[in-house]
Amino acid sequence: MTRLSEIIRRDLRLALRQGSDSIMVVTFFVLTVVLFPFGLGPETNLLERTSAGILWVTALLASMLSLDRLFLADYEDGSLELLALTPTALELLVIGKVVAHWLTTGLPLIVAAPVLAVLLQMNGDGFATLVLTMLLGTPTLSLIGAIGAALVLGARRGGVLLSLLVLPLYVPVLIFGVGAIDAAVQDLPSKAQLLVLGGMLLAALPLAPWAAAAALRQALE
Amino acid sequence: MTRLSEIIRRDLRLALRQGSDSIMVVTFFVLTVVLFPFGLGPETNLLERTSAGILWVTALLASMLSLDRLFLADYEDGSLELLALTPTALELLVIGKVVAHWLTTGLPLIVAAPVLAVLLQMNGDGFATLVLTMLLGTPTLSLIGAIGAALVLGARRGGVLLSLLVLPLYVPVLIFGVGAIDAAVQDLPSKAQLLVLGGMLLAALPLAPWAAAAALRQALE
Amino acid sequence: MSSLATYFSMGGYASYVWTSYALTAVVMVGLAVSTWRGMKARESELKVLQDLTPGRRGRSKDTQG
Amino acid sequence: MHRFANPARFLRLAAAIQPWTAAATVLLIGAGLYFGLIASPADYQQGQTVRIMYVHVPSAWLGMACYSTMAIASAMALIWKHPLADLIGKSAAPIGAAFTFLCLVTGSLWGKPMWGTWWAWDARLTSMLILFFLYLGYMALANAFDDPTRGAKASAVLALAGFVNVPVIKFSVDWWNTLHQPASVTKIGMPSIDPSMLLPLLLMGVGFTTFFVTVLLVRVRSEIMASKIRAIRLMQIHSTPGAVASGEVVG
Amino acid sequence: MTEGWPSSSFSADGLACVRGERVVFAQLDFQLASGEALLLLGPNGSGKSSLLRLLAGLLKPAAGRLSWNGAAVADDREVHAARIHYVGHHDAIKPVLTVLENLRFWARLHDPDSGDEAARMALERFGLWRLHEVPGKLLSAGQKRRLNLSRLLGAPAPVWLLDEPSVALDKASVKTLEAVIAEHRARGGMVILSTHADVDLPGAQALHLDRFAPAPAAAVEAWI
Amino acid sequence: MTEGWPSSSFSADGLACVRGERVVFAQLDFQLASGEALLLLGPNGSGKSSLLRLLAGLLKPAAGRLSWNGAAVADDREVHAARIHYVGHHDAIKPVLTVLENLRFWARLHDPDSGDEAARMALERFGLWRLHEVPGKLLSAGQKRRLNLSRLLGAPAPVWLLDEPSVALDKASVKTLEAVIAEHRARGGMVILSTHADVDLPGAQALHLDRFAPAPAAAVEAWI
Ligand code: HEM
Ligand SMILES: Nc1ncnc2c1ncn2[C@@H]1O[C@H](COP(=O)(O)OP(=O)(O)OP(=O)(O)O)[C@@H](O)[C@H]1O
Ligand SMILES: Nc1ncnc2c1ncn2[C@@H]1O[C@H](COP(=O)(O)OP(=O)(O)OP(=O)(O)O)[C@@H](O)[C@H]1O
Ligand SMILES: [Mg+2]
Ligand SMILES: [Mg+2]
Repeated sequence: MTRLSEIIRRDLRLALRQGSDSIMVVTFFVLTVVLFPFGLGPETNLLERTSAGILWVTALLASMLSLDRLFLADYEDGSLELLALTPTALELLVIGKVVAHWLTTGLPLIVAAPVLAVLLQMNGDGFATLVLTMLLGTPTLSLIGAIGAALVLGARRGGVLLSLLVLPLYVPVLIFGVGAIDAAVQDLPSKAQLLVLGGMLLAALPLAPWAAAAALRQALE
Repeated sequence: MTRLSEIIRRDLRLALRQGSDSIMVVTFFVLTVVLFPFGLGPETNLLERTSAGILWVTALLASMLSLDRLFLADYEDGSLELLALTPTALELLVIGKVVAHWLTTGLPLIVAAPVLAVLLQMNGDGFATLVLTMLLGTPTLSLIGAIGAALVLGARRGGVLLSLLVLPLYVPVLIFGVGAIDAAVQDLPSKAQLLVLGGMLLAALPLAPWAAAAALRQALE
Repeated sequence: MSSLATYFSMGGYASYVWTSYALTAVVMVGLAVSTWRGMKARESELKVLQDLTPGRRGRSKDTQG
Repeated sequence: MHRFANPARFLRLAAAIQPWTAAATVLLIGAGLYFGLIASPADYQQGQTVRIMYVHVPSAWLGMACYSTMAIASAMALIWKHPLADLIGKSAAPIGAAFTFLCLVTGSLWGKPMWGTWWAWDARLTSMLILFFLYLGYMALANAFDDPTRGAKASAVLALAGFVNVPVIKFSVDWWNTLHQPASVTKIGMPSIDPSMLLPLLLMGVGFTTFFVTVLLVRVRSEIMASKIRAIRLMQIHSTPGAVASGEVVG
Repeated sequence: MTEGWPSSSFSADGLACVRGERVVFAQLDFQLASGEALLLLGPNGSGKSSLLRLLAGLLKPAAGRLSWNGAAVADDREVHAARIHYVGHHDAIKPVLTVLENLRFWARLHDPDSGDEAARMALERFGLWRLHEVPGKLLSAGQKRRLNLSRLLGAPAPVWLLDEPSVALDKASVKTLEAVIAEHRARGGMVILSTHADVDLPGAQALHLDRFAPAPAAAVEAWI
Repeated sequence: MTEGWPSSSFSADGLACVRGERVVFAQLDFQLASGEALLLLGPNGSGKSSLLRLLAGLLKPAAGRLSWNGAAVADDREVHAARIHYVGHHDAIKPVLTVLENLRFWARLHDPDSGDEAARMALERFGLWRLHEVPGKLLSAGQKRRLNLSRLLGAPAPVWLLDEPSVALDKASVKTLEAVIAEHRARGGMVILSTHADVDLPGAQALHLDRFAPAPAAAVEAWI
């Protein structure tokens, strides 16, 4: 456990010193969301109906783009092999890095989302559910993304490849995330969707670190 | 000029041998466009009205992401410093790389766009204009993006932030691109918007290589 | 004659039906041919290489399958 | 590791099976075409377009079957580390992608006359599209590394992760669809299939399967030879007299 | 620092290594006792780095086994990891962390109880203490390498696996390294080291890796 | 190949270099005539690589000036680029291009008229011709380094700037490199070379970079 917290603390410190990772993700999120009114035209009605979808799709992209670098820096400078050689399970390492990553990028996204929802004229009933779905959904995205990030280590053109691998796997989270918000906006119960989102998180929690650790081991061979 | 063609030919050859760059960009484009129906729901009407915006926003993102690596491989393996040490203006080098890049990624995007327009149920009247706007717009995106790509090199993380600052520069292209398609779909003349797009291309042609070359010089210090 | 024409017109849906079949044929035949060609190319390349490599000629039979 | 792989046995087996499957493919598809295009009636509802079914449905079946083959091969590759399993996974992917592509395109070609649209965001269609992307991801990953063994291992992990996801996608997409659009699109599927249509469908289905087996065997053979070629080339590079690895300098 | 390591043995038995589809070496044996050193020699591509990664547990042997005091190493990866220090080609230095922070992280991860005192002494030994507040990005190639080497002293471990540790070091630093290795051996530690340059390791066994390369035909054979 | 270079001089005058807000060296002068060689020595971090990048024009000097036949070099970057060959730590080899394609690209870019014959001779000289159709990704570290060095012969240039060129080379290749350098000097070329190892450069001037480091107080000053 000391080791886990040591890893999380280092990654947080790196993120804070380098300064821009969280800012970058949030900036990407905000800028891309802001592009849509330009693309769709300012009709309130159209924006309102598409707001949940736009927010979730953009959050997905932002999460994916930031995950690109989850293991890459450590892989390139040789830290990853040393981490694999410390008396720690690689699964624990993956969890540590995903936690640090989610704290520095997932959380800021969740904070930014309601503000952007106002911009997109989302119906006020959806706000609470929006935050709730993102709280349940973004950790799942990070976990699934960690598998992809580990798989593409050492590949030519890892970044774009990652999107090809990860986006199809993200689709269920997207569907249920948007589904819950749409239900809430229409005053329907959204509990079922939220439960599914929670279930996916619970399933990913043990499976993703295991798969990512397997992928990391191969990358280090 | 021999040197320019030498650079373009090398980059094309690299792209063809490595095989997957164009495919990946197109795949990102397709995948992201396909995410939207999941986010927005499959209502034909809604999709049809948003299709031009979705296509252009996604093309913007795809272009931005693929440009991210425009100079990176050459920077990392030391080719960039050698290129800077050949008796060639750095501006020429930028132009050569942008041309090769647009041929391998911009063109495939333009080919894929009409197919995706079908998926998004776009009105058939818009197809020709869609292709036309992309023909005029994507080179501008590549040129502007080259500035971001050069900025990325200098300060790894900080540079990513800077490259996001390029996104606002993309907005005019987006607005006029979508504007032209929307006009065409509504049977209005779209000539004015197309002229503006062409004008932006002409303006970017000298300015962007100059700015990108300046950024590259910084990166090599 | 006309019955053949009506047959080929597929009740007015000729373009859809025949395109489907044509495309399927193109993709499947293309896949088969490219697979076979690739295998043959590798077979001959391997043969050349093995003839260059001493002491390996005897085993080349395996690969011919 | 490689010492335990026994491709010689596989190659002998493949050589024995291959002519039969190839012949069966020609016969079955030939018969399927005859019954499908000539000896079967048009559907009372869908008219002549029903003939698209004889290519569309088998393509769909094979598109899914190939992915299962890949997933099983990947599991075997990861558990028993058998190189042949890697090669089978890698060889099956392009075939599966081709069938999935055919299913999508023929479905579209059928959808235009039947539904009046090339594409609808229907559950089944959409999950097929995602399957196609999973194939593309698998192939891209397998070819993304300079070292092919690394590509094989990475893509095996991906195939399994994707396999876990396939039922989830199927289920979630169903769910998503009923939310927004309850049955406004004609539902796929017929209550009962007339025997005159069932026969060509089955013939084509089996024919496509034998086609898959034949092509798969050839591809695996080709992959085995490719790895031998790489091995010999590597050996040549590492034993060139001028090369650094020559042993001119020791210690 | 440490009193000394208990007497142990580290041995390899019929080890074989496959990289990029090629058998790099096969049938490799060695036996190392406390205080001994093993010098890996051989031309480029003969598998020195591969052997070290294999001994570290980063690579799986294609055949053969590694044992520690007679027990197979593969059985408990984490226990083995606690026993070794591996210094490879990469420096694993974070540009934004200071020299001290970089070292302390690795020391803590290796041994959560390791204190700042050990880190200070390690940096002093390698002449880096005056740079301890400098961020990693400002170091030159040789300074980075020395920081990487100071991990060896930051937290104790009986087996040191060093892959060309003298690359980029100036002559004075090479001397320091030799002294550090000698002290480690005197305490009962083991050292396995690959090099192209001349590193002074008194009484070390030499292992010429090119002698374990399979015959060219066998290399192809092994692969099907 | 070339007849010989016209007699020229390359000199530095009061050169200073600042990296990462720190003065690395200052008040550095040298003067090099055709056929001469300059050997850069000094411990890690003394600024050898920095000086070479500065001479190549990749870094701007913080003070002082570089001149060629008395004219300031900074005035015309492209003309200076045509004069030099720089071999740094990176190999600049594209994994998917063949050995010959890799070399030819650089030769053509340096001198659009350079023919295949020069490329072939360069590769032969460094023992790479038999590998000329092999893609770059299959080369070992030493082979990559030799391909990188063969750029020197692929297109002629009077000034060679070599940053630790002997790293990763086996002893026979180091000999080849020494011979190639000697021929280049005999033709009137200049060589500036940094190294920690022993490279034989008869009659070379030695420049100990540590002697140009600013006094500690001044160094602190420059941290601002
Ligand atoms: C792009 C569009 C389409 C796609 C991706 C698609 C996909 C599929 C898939 C995956 C199956 C296999 C289902 C299974 O066996 O479990 C299937 C079967 C079938 N499809 Fe489609 N389809 C498309 C369009 C159509 C159209 C337009 C029709 C006719 C109106 C149609 C009629 C059928 C029929 C009759 C079956 C057989 C159903 C059964 O096995 O019970 N499809 N399709
Ligand atoms: N990541 C890798 N993937 C595939 N093959 C590799 C990899 N790394 C090394 N090899 C191959 O393995 C063989 C042994 O390489 P290794 O790096 O162990 O040699 P070495 O003795 O350390 O050489 P050097 O003196 O250059 O460091 C070489 O033939 C090399 O081509
Ligand atoms: N990119 C950089 N940014 C800032 N400072 C740097 C950078 N690279 C090197 N330095 C600093 O410049 C100084 C000189 O470094 P340089 O790499 O020139 O040394 P060197 O003599 O080549 O050393 P070595 O023998 O280790 O290669 C070092 O003190 C280093 O801290
Ligand atoms: Mg090595
Ligand atoms: Mg240096």
